[in-house]
Amino acid sequence: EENDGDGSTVRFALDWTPNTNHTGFYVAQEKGYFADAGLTVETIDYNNVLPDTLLDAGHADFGVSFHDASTLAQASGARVVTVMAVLQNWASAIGIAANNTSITRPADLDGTTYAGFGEPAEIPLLTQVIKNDGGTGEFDSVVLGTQSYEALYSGDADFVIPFFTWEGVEAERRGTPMTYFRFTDYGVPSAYSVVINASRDWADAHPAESAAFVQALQKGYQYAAEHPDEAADILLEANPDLLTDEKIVHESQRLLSSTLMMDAQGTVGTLESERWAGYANFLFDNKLLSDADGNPLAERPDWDTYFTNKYLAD
Amino acid sequence: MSANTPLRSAPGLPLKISNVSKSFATNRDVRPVLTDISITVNRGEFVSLIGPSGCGKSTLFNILAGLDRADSGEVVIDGVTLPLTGSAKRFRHRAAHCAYMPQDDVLFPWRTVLDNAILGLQIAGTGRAEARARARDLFPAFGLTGFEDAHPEHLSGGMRQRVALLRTVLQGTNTLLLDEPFGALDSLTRTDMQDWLHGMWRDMGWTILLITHDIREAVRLSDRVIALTPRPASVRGIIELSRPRGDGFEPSITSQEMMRAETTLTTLLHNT
Amino acid sequence: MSANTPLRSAPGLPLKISNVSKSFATNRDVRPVLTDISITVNRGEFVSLIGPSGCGKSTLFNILAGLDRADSGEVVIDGVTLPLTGSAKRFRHRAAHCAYMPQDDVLFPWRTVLDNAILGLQIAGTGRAEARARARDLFPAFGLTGFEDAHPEHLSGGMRQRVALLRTVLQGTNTLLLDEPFGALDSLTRTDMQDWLHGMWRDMGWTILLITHDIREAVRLSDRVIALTPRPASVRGIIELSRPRGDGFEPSITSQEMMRAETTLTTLLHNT
Amino acid sequence: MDISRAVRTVRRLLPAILLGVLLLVGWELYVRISGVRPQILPAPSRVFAQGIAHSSDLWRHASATLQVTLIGCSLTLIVSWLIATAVDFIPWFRLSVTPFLVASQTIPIVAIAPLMIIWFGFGTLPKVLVIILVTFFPITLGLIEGFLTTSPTATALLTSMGASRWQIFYRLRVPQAMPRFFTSLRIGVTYAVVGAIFAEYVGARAGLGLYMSAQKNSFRTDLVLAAVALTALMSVALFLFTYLVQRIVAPWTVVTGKDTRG
Amino acid sequence: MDISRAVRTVRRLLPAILLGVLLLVGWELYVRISGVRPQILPAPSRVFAQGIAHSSDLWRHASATLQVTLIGCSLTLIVSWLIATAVDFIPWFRLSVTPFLVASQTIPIVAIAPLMIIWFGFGTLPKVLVIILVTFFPITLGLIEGFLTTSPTATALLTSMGASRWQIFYRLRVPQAMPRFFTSLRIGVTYAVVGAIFAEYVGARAGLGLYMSAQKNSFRTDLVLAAVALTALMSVALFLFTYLVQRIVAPWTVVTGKDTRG
Ligand SMILES: Nc1ncnc2c1ncn2[C@@H]1O[C@H](COP(=O)(O)OP(=O)(O)OP(=O)(O)O)[C@@H](O)[C@H]1O
Ligand SMILES: Nc1ncnc2c1ncn2[C@@H]1O[C@H](COP(=O)(O)OP(=O)(O)OP(=O)(O)O)[C@@H](O)[C@H]1O
Ligand SMILES: Cc1ncc(C[n+]2csc(CCO)c2C)c(N)n1
Ligand SMILES: [Mg+2]
Ligand SMILES: [Mg+2]
Repeated sequence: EENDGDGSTVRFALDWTPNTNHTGFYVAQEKGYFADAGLTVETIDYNNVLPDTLLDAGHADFGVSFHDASTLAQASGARVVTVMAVLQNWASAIGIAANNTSITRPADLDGTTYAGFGEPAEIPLLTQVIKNDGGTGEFDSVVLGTQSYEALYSGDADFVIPFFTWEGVEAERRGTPMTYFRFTDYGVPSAYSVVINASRDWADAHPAESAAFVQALQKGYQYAAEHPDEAADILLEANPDLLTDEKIVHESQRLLSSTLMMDAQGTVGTLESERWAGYANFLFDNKLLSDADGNPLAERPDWDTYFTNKYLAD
Repeated sequence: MSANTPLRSAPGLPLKISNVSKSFATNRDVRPVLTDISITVNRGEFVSLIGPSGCGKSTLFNILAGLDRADSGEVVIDGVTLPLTGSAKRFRHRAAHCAYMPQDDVLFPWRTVLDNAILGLQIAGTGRAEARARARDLFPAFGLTGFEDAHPEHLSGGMRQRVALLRTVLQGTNTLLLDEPFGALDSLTRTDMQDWLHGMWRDMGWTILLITHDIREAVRLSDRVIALTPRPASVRGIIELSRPRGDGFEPSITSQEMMRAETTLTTLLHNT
Repeated sequence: MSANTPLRSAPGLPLKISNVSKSFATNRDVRPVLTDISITVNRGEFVSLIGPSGCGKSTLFNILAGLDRADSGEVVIDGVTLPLTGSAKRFRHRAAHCAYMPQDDVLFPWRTVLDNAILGLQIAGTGRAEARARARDLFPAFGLTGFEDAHPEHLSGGMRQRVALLRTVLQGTNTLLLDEPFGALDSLTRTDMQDWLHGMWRDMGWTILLITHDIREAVRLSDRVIALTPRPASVRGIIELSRPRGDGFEPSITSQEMMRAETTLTTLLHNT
Repeated sequence: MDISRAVRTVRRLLPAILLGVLLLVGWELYVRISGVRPQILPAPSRVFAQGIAHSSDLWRHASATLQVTLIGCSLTLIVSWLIATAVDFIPWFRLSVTPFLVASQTIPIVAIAPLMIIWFGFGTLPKVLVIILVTFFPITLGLIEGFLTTSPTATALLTSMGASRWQIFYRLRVPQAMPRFFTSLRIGVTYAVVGAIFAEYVGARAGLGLYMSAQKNSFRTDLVLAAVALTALMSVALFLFTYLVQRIVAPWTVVTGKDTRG
Repeated sequence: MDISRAVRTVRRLLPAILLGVLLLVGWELYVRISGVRPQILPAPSRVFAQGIAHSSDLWRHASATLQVTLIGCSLTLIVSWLIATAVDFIPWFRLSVTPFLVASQTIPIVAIAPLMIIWFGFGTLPKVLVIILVTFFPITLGLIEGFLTTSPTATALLTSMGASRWQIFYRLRVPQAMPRFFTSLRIGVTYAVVGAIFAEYVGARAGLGLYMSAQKNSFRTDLVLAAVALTALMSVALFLFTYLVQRIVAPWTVVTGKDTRG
């Protein structure tokens, strides 16, 4: 199972069933950017094992991760590193059912029920938002995974953290729209949301191929940012049995492309210290980071070691 | 009721079987099992039924015990005629005219000896305390004193049979149907149990109909031996044995009359 | 080897058991099972062992068949002395001097009648084809012709016993140890099988040591009956029966001598 | 007497304990020598130490799991007795129920558990339903087959005494079914714990399943394994507990270890 | 003759079929009347229609699952025969192995399956290991107990013939173990499919488990249920297949339906 070839084959692990967070990858694949770089790319479909775990265990070389997941993983000693940002800001937010009139602001969430994925950062993040809005930050929580959304629609739960660019669009199309409270509106630092991670060991062993891969991927995402409808079609064509609602995909991709993918210069993929440190410090200050032995990190790490721009196009 | 109180006893013949026939419907055909069987048992008599394996002996007992119904003929027990028709359920509740003791002792491992003995009484609705008291009275006569609270697995084969017989007797009828009661015992224990049963029968005034495979057992114990044909069973011959026989019932002695009876029966049963 | 070729026959006594004792160590204590047993069986003799249940008869057979070892004493079979010491395994391979037939027939349901019969030959290393040929030769004498390819579940109890005996005989020794071969049969079939076994024994020149619970069986079949005490078994008495007896071995006739022998044995075994 | 019994028990368990120790030592040595990172394969010593360090969390979640398990088992008991009794009284019912019992074992719970949450919310109900789905089959089938072990002779005896169908059931068939029932109950409770973990894994407020899933997401393989070990312990404890119940409810079915050879 | 047998079989299955149809009709009606959304509870007609519409996908994944299942079962068979044989020859080995067999059933696979992926990657190995973990216990235990059903008298008979331990094993103990072996094999293969689904659910390149997980994330409850139904069908097919194998390998253990009462 180890990828001990010459580096021309790259295994890419997805974080979820294909969605618009992956458009750039499928564009790079379909438009031959990987092939042009001399790479064969194998997709590892999502199956309930975190991509970071796969990278760490040597079963994948690159994978989709998240700002918080990547920081947590690296703090705990996982041999991964973030090599590219897919989004430049939060694509997830607190979501409540649009017809829920009793909740008008985060402070109203006190005493209600949150349904989520059981990610470590969820609760502190929500608590922070509620507190910053003047609430106590005390609420009930339950881990339901994908079923969270059904729980929200059925009224079993009061709020969730969806990707408003994906589950949010879906909910709207379904006639059960959500209202959002954006994290950054309530004093949470902005974050990269979706990122691409590499196996440190593989990347160190194959610097050239790593650069070639990341740049091809970056090119794919850049294309997606600039041509949302064409990119959406590529994503749809690549996953005909999983993505059946064209409208959702197009709408979602337009939303991402227009607001979240490009930095101020119109470039896709860049990572910079300040934004990384902003959310990473939030995680550190909330004692969410612990080392390999499970002890809370005593000292603030050097965040610049957590990500690298060196594989990106100049 | 103390140990020696005679059991309920109605006038007339306790058992009269007239022209009983029975067949079973199998998947393929109809299998006749009993054809035109007539047997009469007088009060206090000990009658044995002997016949080849599978000839229909147990089927006849099932009919007498109310577990099954004859196709035709008549069965009168203690003056009551068993119905040939009617729902099996209604029919079943009218049974229990005679007490039936199956081949293997069927003692329940979850009941003590005493509680096994009172099973029939409990089924008939007698309270546990009263049933136990009545059973206790009979323990000495059955040689079971001291074993009231033992569990059946700690008893020897002979003792188990005595408990089973006690249970049968406690049902309160003195007409007993014994289906190969000693089939599972080894020869030596078997002989002992035959002696014991014979003694009890003599003392208690029971009417016994006994199924056996064993010619010698039949001859040793019975007033009359009825030999059956192979399936479908019909009466092949009846041998009456006088009592006292030669030297009376002396278990370990083989008398001339018994020897003759055995020879006759052997011939009857073997030359099919 | 055809059906009537006499089986291998070494000179001298086929079986001599001298002062054999045996006890088993249980969790709590040492349980003596055989004490100082001496038995001699002459060539061509039919000897029965009778004794109460659990007295140690099968243990003695196990020693003879090489399944177990005596604590002391000597066993000589066909001139070979069985060792008292040495590893069980080495010992086992020296066994098979006498052919042993257990109480229940132990026919394998996955083998046809023919293949069941050749089991001992196969174990001894004879090829299947040759073994089958040798077995086939004996089928007529055993009344099994036509049943070669039947499976045991389709045979009657008596037939099964005949297959088991055929299997025993095919082992190639003419000293047979039969442990209650007819215990599982009903009385009528049992008598038939006794007659048949007796006939075969007379015709084939076997030496037979038979365990039985049944006094009558012992008396009908044997030249000599050895009565054992309850556990620990020792020889309580030996009864010699002359042959021809009164009117010869006529199965369904009960002779005076047999009656006397039965009485003696019953007294021996019951007054413990 | 009792000491010698204890000695015998230990002697019987010794090979298993030795093998267990051997495996653990081998695992520990492998981890130490190969230097594999704890996120991938933690040493057993680490699993133990971390398990102790997080024991209060583990206990809290374990007690939630235990509670759900017990509720689920109790309901399964009620339902399976009802169904098995019905089947015993109405023979054709048996023909219609058994295929469904068998089929229920072929349903992948991984796929059904999330649906249960969609259908029944995230309270105790869906978890209990998953447990029932997992334990119902062995227990009900054990009961049905247990009733069927009743000998026809014993039934004939009772019938000849004039017993009603109901009397035959509770005086004969029920006690007769006890050995099978307890065998299947043992299998059932073992699966019940695993089923509860399962249900919690896909959605819960608390429980070892939730804990495992959360620790997995936090790269704490050692704590996942600690929770696995605790789960196994819980199953074994419940397994042994059924022996205790059996000794009380159906003492005659318990082999006393007495020498029955006389 | 054969027709009457078919008629009997159908008559035996009729109550089950009727109950099944009743449940399906009830479900369909409920969905239609309540108007519940298909993401939550799709009607059976929809599950069927969508299953047909996506049948090529389903078959592709099903064949991957089947392949893994068969490999897993084959390996389990090899391993369990080896272990059971060893246990049969070396009695103390039994004491050391049985507790582990029982313990293996108390391990929550949900938690172990992801670890298997971490340890062994995405190949066939982790899936096969999960299947072995699930099926190993019933099959091995069935074999061990099957060997133990051999009557001491039969063993004594062979020993008296001078048979070696090995001859006793293959001429007597192996055929004797067949009925138990096949009973446990039937349980084993049923669990094998579920185990494979399980393993695929947490990591696979193809297979019904992967399919279910992906469809669940896409809110396609109907396709999840179609895959569940296909899984159940596969299990039942394998289950029935063992009867065929049994009829060939051990025909004497198959009740022929002949009237044995004479
Ligand atoms: N319910 C039934 N359906 C079909 N055939 C039956 C049924 N009960 C008994 N038989 C058949 O009736 C015949 C007589 O059975 P029964 O049990 O009365 O014989 P038996 O004389 O008691 O035999 P044994 O001496 O072996 O106890 C047997 O051939 C049996 O196959
Ligand atoms: N391996 C053993 N360990 C301990 N005790 C044993 C062993 N084998 C037999 N015994 C005891 O030895 C005694 C004699 O047993 P054996 O089987 O020889 O009796 P038997 O005369 O053949 O009885 P039956 O007539 O019932 O077949 C019995 O009390 C039995 O409990
Ligand atoms: C489209 C999409 N939806 C949900 C998840 C699941 N998920 C994994 S991490 C996380 C929280 C983000 O910080 C969420 C919701 C996903 N990966 N992709
Ligand atoms: Mg009968
Ligand atoms: Mg014996």
